[in-house]
Order: sequence, then structure tokens, then C-alpha cells
Amino acid sequence: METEYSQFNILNKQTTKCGIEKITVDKCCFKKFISHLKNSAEFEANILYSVMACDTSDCIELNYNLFSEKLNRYLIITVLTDRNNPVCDTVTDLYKSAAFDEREIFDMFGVFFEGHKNLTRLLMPNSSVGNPLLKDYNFQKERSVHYETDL
Amino acid sequence: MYKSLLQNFKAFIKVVLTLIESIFDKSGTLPKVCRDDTTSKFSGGGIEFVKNNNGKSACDGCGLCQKVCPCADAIQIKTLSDSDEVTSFVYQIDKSICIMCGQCIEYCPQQALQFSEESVNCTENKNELIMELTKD
Amino acid sequence: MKPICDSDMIINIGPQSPALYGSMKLAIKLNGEIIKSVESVIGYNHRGIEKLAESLTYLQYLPVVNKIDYLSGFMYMEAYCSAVEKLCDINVPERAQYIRVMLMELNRISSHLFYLGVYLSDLGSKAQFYFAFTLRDEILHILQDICGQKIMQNYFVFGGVKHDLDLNALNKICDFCSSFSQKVKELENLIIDNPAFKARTKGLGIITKNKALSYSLTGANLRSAGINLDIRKIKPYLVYDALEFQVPIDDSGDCFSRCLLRIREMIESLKIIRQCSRFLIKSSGEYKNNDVNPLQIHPQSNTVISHVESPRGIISCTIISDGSDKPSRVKWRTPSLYSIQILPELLKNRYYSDITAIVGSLDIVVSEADR
Amino acid sequence: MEFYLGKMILSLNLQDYFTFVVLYTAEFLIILFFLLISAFSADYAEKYIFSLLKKKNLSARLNVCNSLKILANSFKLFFKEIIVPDKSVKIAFFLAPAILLISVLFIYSLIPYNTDFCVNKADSGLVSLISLILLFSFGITLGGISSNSNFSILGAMRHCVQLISFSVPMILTFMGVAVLSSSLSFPQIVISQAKYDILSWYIFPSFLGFVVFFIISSAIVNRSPYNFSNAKSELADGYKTEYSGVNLAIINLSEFSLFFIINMISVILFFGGFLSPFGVYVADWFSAGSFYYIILTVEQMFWLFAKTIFLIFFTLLIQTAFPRLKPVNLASFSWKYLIPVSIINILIVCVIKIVFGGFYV
Repeated sequence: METEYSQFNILNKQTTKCGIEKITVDKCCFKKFISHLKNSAEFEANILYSVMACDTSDCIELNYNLFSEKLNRYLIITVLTDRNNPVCDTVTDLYKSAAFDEREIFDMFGVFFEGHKNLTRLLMPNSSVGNPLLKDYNFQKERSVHYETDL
Repeated sequence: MYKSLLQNFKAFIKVVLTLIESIFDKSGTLPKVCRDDTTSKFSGGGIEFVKNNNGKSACDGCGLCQKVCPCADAIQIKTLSDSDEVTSFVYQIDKSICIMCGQCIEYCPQQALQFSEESVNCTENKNELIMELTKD
Repeated sequence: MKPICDSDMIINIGPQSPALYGSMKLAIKLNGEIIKSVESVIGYNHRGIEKLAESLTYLQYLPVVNKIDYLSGFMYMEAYCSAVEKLCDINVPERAQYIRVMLMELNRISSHLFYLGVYLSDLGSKAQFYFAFTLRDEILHILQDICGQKIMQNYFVFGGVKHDLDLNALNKICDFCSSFSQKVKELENLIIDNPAFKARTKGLGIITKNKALSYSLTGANLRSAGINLDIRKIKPYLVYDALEFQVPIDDSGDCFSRCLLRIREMIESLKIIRQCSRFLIKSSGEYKNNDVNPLQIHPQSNTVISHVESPRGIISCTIISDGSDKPSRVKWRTPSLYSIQILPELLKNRYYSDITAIVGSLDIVVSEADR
Repeated sequence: MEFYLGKMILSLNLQDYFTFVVLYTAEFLIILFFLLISAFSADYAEKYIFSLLKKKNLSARLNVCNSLKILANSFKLFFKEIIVPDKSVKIAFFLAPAILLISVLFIYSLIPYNTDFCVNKADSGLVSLISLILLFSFGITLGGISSNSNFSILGAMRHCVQLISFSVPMILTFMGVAVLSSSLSFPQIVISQAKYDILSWYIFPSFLGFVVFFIISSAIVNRSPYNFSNAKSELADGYKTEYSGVNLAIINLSEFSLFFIINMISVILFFGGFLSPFGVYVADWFSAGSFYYIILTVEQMFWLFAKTIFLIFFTLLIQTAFPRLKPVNLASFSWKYLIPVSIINILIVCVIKIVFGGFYV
């Protein structure tokens, strides 16, 4: 696996406590890596379980939970984005299920996905300010929410 | 074409017969809900203090219930004395915030709390929803 | 001849609508009776459950968890408890595992009964609704006897369950099993053999294999498309590998087969409950790991994932801990979110009256998707 | 009954034209009373069926006193505010409930309740019935379109589809009955089923006609399986979404009473109306006189209502068990199956009429 994927600029590779492989990939070539995993016979990642974002102190971490239904294998691809200007490529053209996940991450973390067709807030109202799941989100300041009146 | 119609008609009769059967079948009749035969140990309409024979509560104001409660400000303990040792305090549970999860009852070291049978669900005066215990 | 209404008509179903299971909005563009496009809007029931985890300790977060979904509280409790147990290396005694599995399967049956009743009621027939709900009431009474509450059961703790099952409750469950296996046949007569129900749902809302995988559907929605994916089989948690049951599959992928599979699943769940109650009557042991002090959980910084097969699909709970007594991040994967996502594609170019048939068949709980 | 009513009013010694006014007012009030009673009993029957299915002990909630709650609920609606949509066609919006109530009242006036109480003994009873049912549908469509709401318009349009589907088989089944009785008036149709009691009921020669009319009847009154014009889960309340207050009360009242009256009509057409199934009356034990007439009147009304309520119970049972169909389903079902079957029914009826002509009066 190490040699085959050398072209994709793998930064880090580790196994989590419950036995799941976690591969950290550079931002520029992670999309190529995922499409390779989807199409390769070795790891037919035909389900994108979910996309999870996590706010660490210096960057926003995106975890793509991939699953191969045929081989029964689970893999997490991690991408690190800059915290001040979080931009990432979309994977909605590979997995349609990513559309809502990416909208949710845009809503909650403010990560901008390039190429997403309808990147609007999913759970919070459109008029709300701030990204709630960031660690520095101020509840007292951004508590008041104006609901949209035109339905 | 008419064969499928006949089949559907048969299924139709079957559905109606099942329905009539189930209407007159009294075996599944549920008993009337009454509070006595359910275990009131695990559930109830509210939370109250366990009172011993003297009418006093065992609560010593340790504040562990505050630490396990998922709702902020549902349980409040205000100490009255200035000294370090907690002797006199006011204990309040706000039922308008409480979600009745039972964590405080589960983890109370003195077993001073229990589920009560009465419940106040709507009131004009919000103070009626606050359960209070003063101890000194 | 000029048509009466040559411009498209826009209809909003929801946020409050009897046809949707929660508050969500479907903005539908109609041309006559034919749907041109659909946009689904969610978020009306957002309670910030993932944000709450940052300010609560591991134990405080426990009662919040089963409020994500009002129909399958046990599944969410199990997902969270097993994630924390993995994080702190807590063993669960065998008896507690059997109790958990049994209650989860009871919960699965009650959730499926709710689904069947409400689905048929939305399609316009009341008899099945009352039939299913009387059965569901019996399960809820049993759960109330065991846990104290009917829906928001706060019964699982780290390393076991809160209190032991007594023989009385087990006898009630056995009685229920024997009466329920009879009732399922009647329910099948009323729903599956119903000619009007067949006419409404057969060949409607077909989800192909590739579409189901691409939209990341799970549970019975995926299995109706012919893919055998069940976490209980491929990655058994608790004692599922010691139990005998089958996973029903169908390959037509329409609304009818989704409904059919859920009835079959109830029968399989009944088998599991029977095996568990047989074990629990015979054995006696610890119902809780006594070494664990749930008040003091300070895991090291780590990432764990736990998967649970809920009535609607695969729930996964990811916890990222940072060494303190509060989780740094908790992420819930809720299956209903992905079922809502497929709606626009399923509803396009269908008749307006197919909306209830398609939306109802996917078993969506909006409060679960909103978190 | 009408005889005694007339006698009573004549005894008041009023002027001629005034007598007629009083007579018709009295008859109108009696019909209105029947309408209210039937609407409430239909509603009560529906709730009773649901309570049976729930299998809960609902004896505390379903008793005579509590059944008056339906009356109280509908009475309450008279004091509610009437909300008129902004861009609705005002005249049509208020006309539609009136049309519904008037058409139902006219249908009630066609019914022979016993041997001599039938307000409108017109020879063209069946034809007027058809036109009144179509008038009812017209009222629904008018109300739906005039209220300027997407839900209402869709409901009204769906009712039009329904109308096209049910009207043709309905008229064809009426033709079968008309052939058998050689008459179009309702009293004549009932009396012609009297010769051999239960054997001469029209259910036997035109069984297929009854089946077709039974299926169609739930489409006429917008009830499940064919309740797509007021489907709760799709179109909030269909054509009556925008109605409130008195208008809503009138629409609901006329719908429930139409549901009752359609079942009563199928009793009259196929089950011998007010006739006793055994040809024996309790009143026969008394000699002719005013007492005999009172007993006979009560008995005949009892048979009519008992048969109707039995049929309603059966109808409701079927309606609860089957999900709603699509408008397309009803149209295709009607043109593929119901119309051929009802034409076959007419042929069978004609043959029976020719061969066993003497069987019916």
C-alpha cells in the first residue's frame, strides 16, 4: 500500500484504537486519492459514510469515512485545512451523499467547498452569524437569530 | 385481466375478514393505565426529597447532583453560611428546566432524592415549579 | 387549446405537515399533478446536540443522547456507551450485553410498528394505524416497567445497565413474544396482502443499487436494493455474533419492498429476543461493571468510532477526546439525513399523490437528521 | 305521516295560501331534523369503529352524553370568525357551501321515509337525484377554485377527475333499477319490491349493479379509498382548506349527511327501502285507525334506518382498511372495469325482466 500510494503525497498513516486505518493526505491531491480508492480493485470504496470536521487549535481537520461494501473495509482519509482561510475541494461529483455533509460543515465550521453547486447553510437559519462548532464561537454574542420571513 | 381482478377481490375479502376478526378479538385488550401497577421507583411526575421519620431530609448539600445533571441551572445550591464547611444551604430544583432523566437520583450518595407521583405541569406562577429545601 | 394553468405552481409541504415525520419543508414545483423539482429544507428542529457535548462531561451527556431520535433511544445510548467503553477500555459483563441486545431489539420492533402505522395512516387507512399502535403500546408498557420511561429511556450506563431485569419483566416479554408472532401474521394480511396498498406502492420510488450506494443509504432502505449490509453481521457488536438470526434482503428496491423488509425484520428481531430471554432466565451474573466509576472518566486523547444498526440504518458515533473530562468533539452519523437527501431525485417527474407513498416508505425521522 | 300533518294544519283553520306555507315549512323542518340526525350518527359511527380498532376501554368517552359533543363542536363553529382569503372570488366563495347544503336538502326531500311521507314525489326522482349529485360536485369544484389556494385548486381539480370517473357507472346502475321497476320515482321503486318480500329486492337481479354503486358511493362522498380531493396528508384539507367558521360547519354537515343519504339511496334501490324484509309488521295486529298508522310509520322508518346503519357500518369498516388510491387509479378502474360491468348488469337485468316479468309489480 505504501509504495502504490506514494504518488499521492501521504503525510501520515496511523491506526486508531478501534483498529481503523487513518491516512492523512495533502490537500492538493486528496481528491485524486479518493477517486483512486473508489475505482481501484484493491479498495472499492463505494460508500462515503460521512464527512466529519473537527476544530483543532491550529487547523480544521476533515475526515472522510470511506467504506467498501464488498471487502468490508473501513478507512478514514484526513485532510487538514487552514483555519483562517478554510478551502477544500468538493467530492459531490464522486459521492452524492457528500452534498449535505459539506453543507453542514460549511454551516458549522465555515469551510468553503470549491465546486459545490448549492453551498448554503443546512441546519442554522440563513441569516445567522458565525459558525457554531468552532471552538471560539461566542454564544452570548451571537445568540440572537433573525428568522427569515419569506417562505 | 379479470384473473388479477379476482385475485384482488380474494385479497380484499381476506383483509376485511382479518379486520372483523381483530375487532372482536378481545385478547389484546390493554388494561386501563393506572399508576399503581407500574414501578414508580424508576419514573414519576416529578422529583422530591426522601423524608425520614422525623420529616427531615438526608441531603447534605454535597453538590454531586449538580455535577451529573445535563441541564444547566436546573439544580442550584446556595450556601447561607460564610464558613468553609457547608452546614446551612438552600437547595432548589427548577422543574421548568428539568428533563426528568433521573441522573441526580441515580448518583446521589445519600439517596436523598426519589421520583414523586404528583406533577405540576402547568401553572400561572412560575415559582410553583421550583422545589425548595432549606437546611441549617 | 390553452391550458388553465400554464405557469408552474409552487407548493410548500411543511414545516408543520401531517405527512412529514417532524418539522421539515419540501418546496415542490408542480406542473399540473406532476412534480418538476423538489427542494428539501431541514434544520427546524436543530438542538445543537453536537455542540452540547463540548460543555458537558461524559456522564452528563448521557441523557441528552437518546433525545436525538425519539423512536430508537436505545440504539443511540448503545452507540455512545460503546464508544466511551472503547475509549476507556471498559468491559461489559455478558448478562448486561444480553439485556442491552434484547431491549434494542424490542426498540427496533416498536420503531418499525410506528413506521408501519404512520405510513399506512398517511396513505389514508386508519385500521392498520390503530392495529400497529395497540401493539406498540404493549412494548412501551414493558419498557416502562423495566426502565421507568416509555420513550426517553435513560437505562444504559458505561459498563452495563442501570438496574437488573427481574423475572417478572422477563415473563412479560415472553408473553409478548408469543402473542406478537400471531399478530404479525394479521399485520401482514392487513398490509402486505392489501390490494390497494400494492397498487399504491409497487414499482414506485425505485432505488437502484448504485444510487443507494452513492447516496450512502443504509439499513432496510439499502437492503431493499439488494445489498446485504448489516453492521450486526459484518462487524458484530455486543453478543450479536453468538445469536442466530437472518438479515432479510429484497432486490426490487421499491416502496413496497421497503415496507415488506421491515415486517420481516420484526420477525427476525423476535427470534433474537426469544434467544436473549432464554439466556437471561437461565443465567445470573453482574448487570454492571462495578469497577467503573462513571463520575470519573478521564480518557486519554484519542479517537474512537462505534457503529450501531438502528431501525433506520447505521448510526455511528465518533468521539475525539483531549484528555479532559469533557469530549472535545462528538460527531453523530444519522441515517435519516441521507434518506432526506435522496428525496428530490426520487420525487422528480412523479405524481403529486406519490409524495406520501415515497416519503413515508423511507422511514425518515427529522429530529434525528437535525440533531 | 303527511296525511296527519296536513290534517293537523288544516285544523288550524288558516287561509288557503298560508296553509301551504305552514305545511312546507313543517316538512322542511322535519327534513332538516333528519339531516342533522343522520350527519351526527354517521360521525358517531366513524368514531365507534375507531374505538373498536383501538381495543382500549373507551366506554367513558363513547356514551350517549358524550355523543352530544359532536353537536356542541359543530355549534361552536357558528361563533368562529369567518376568514376570507384575500384574492378569492367572494360571491362564489360564499355561494359554494350554500349550493352543497341545498343540493343535499333536495336529495333528502326525494327520499320516501314511509308509505306516505315523501316530500317530493316527482316522477323523475332518479333523474333529479343524478342532477343533484352533480350539483353537489359542482359546489365542491366552485368552492375549491374560488378560494385561491394551491391546495384548494388541486383538490377541486381532483374532484373533477373523480366526477368524470363516477358519474357514468352511476347512471348506468340507475338504469338497471329503472328497467326493473319500470319507473323513475322513488316511492314506486320501493313499492315494486314488495311482492315477494326479501326475494323481490333488486339486490338479486342486479347484484353487479349494487357492487358498482357500492364502490362508486365512496367516490361520490369523497371518502377513503377515493378521498384524494381532501387528502389530509397531501393537500391540507383539499377544497375546503380556506373555509372557516359557519362555512366549514355547513360543508362538513352536508358531506356527512351526503354520506348517510347515499347509503340510504342504495338501501332504497337494492334493499327494499322502508319495507320489512319478512313482509310482517307489528302494526298488522291492530285494526286500522290512527294507532295503526303511527305504529306502521315508526316501524317502516325503523327498517329504513336500520338497513342504512348496517350498510354504513360495513362501508366504514372497508373504508378504514384500505389506503387511498391515486386519481389515475380511479379513472382507469372506472373505465376498464366498472363501466363494462354495469353494461353487463343492464343486459342481465333486461333478460330477467323479460323472463320473470311477473315477479316484480
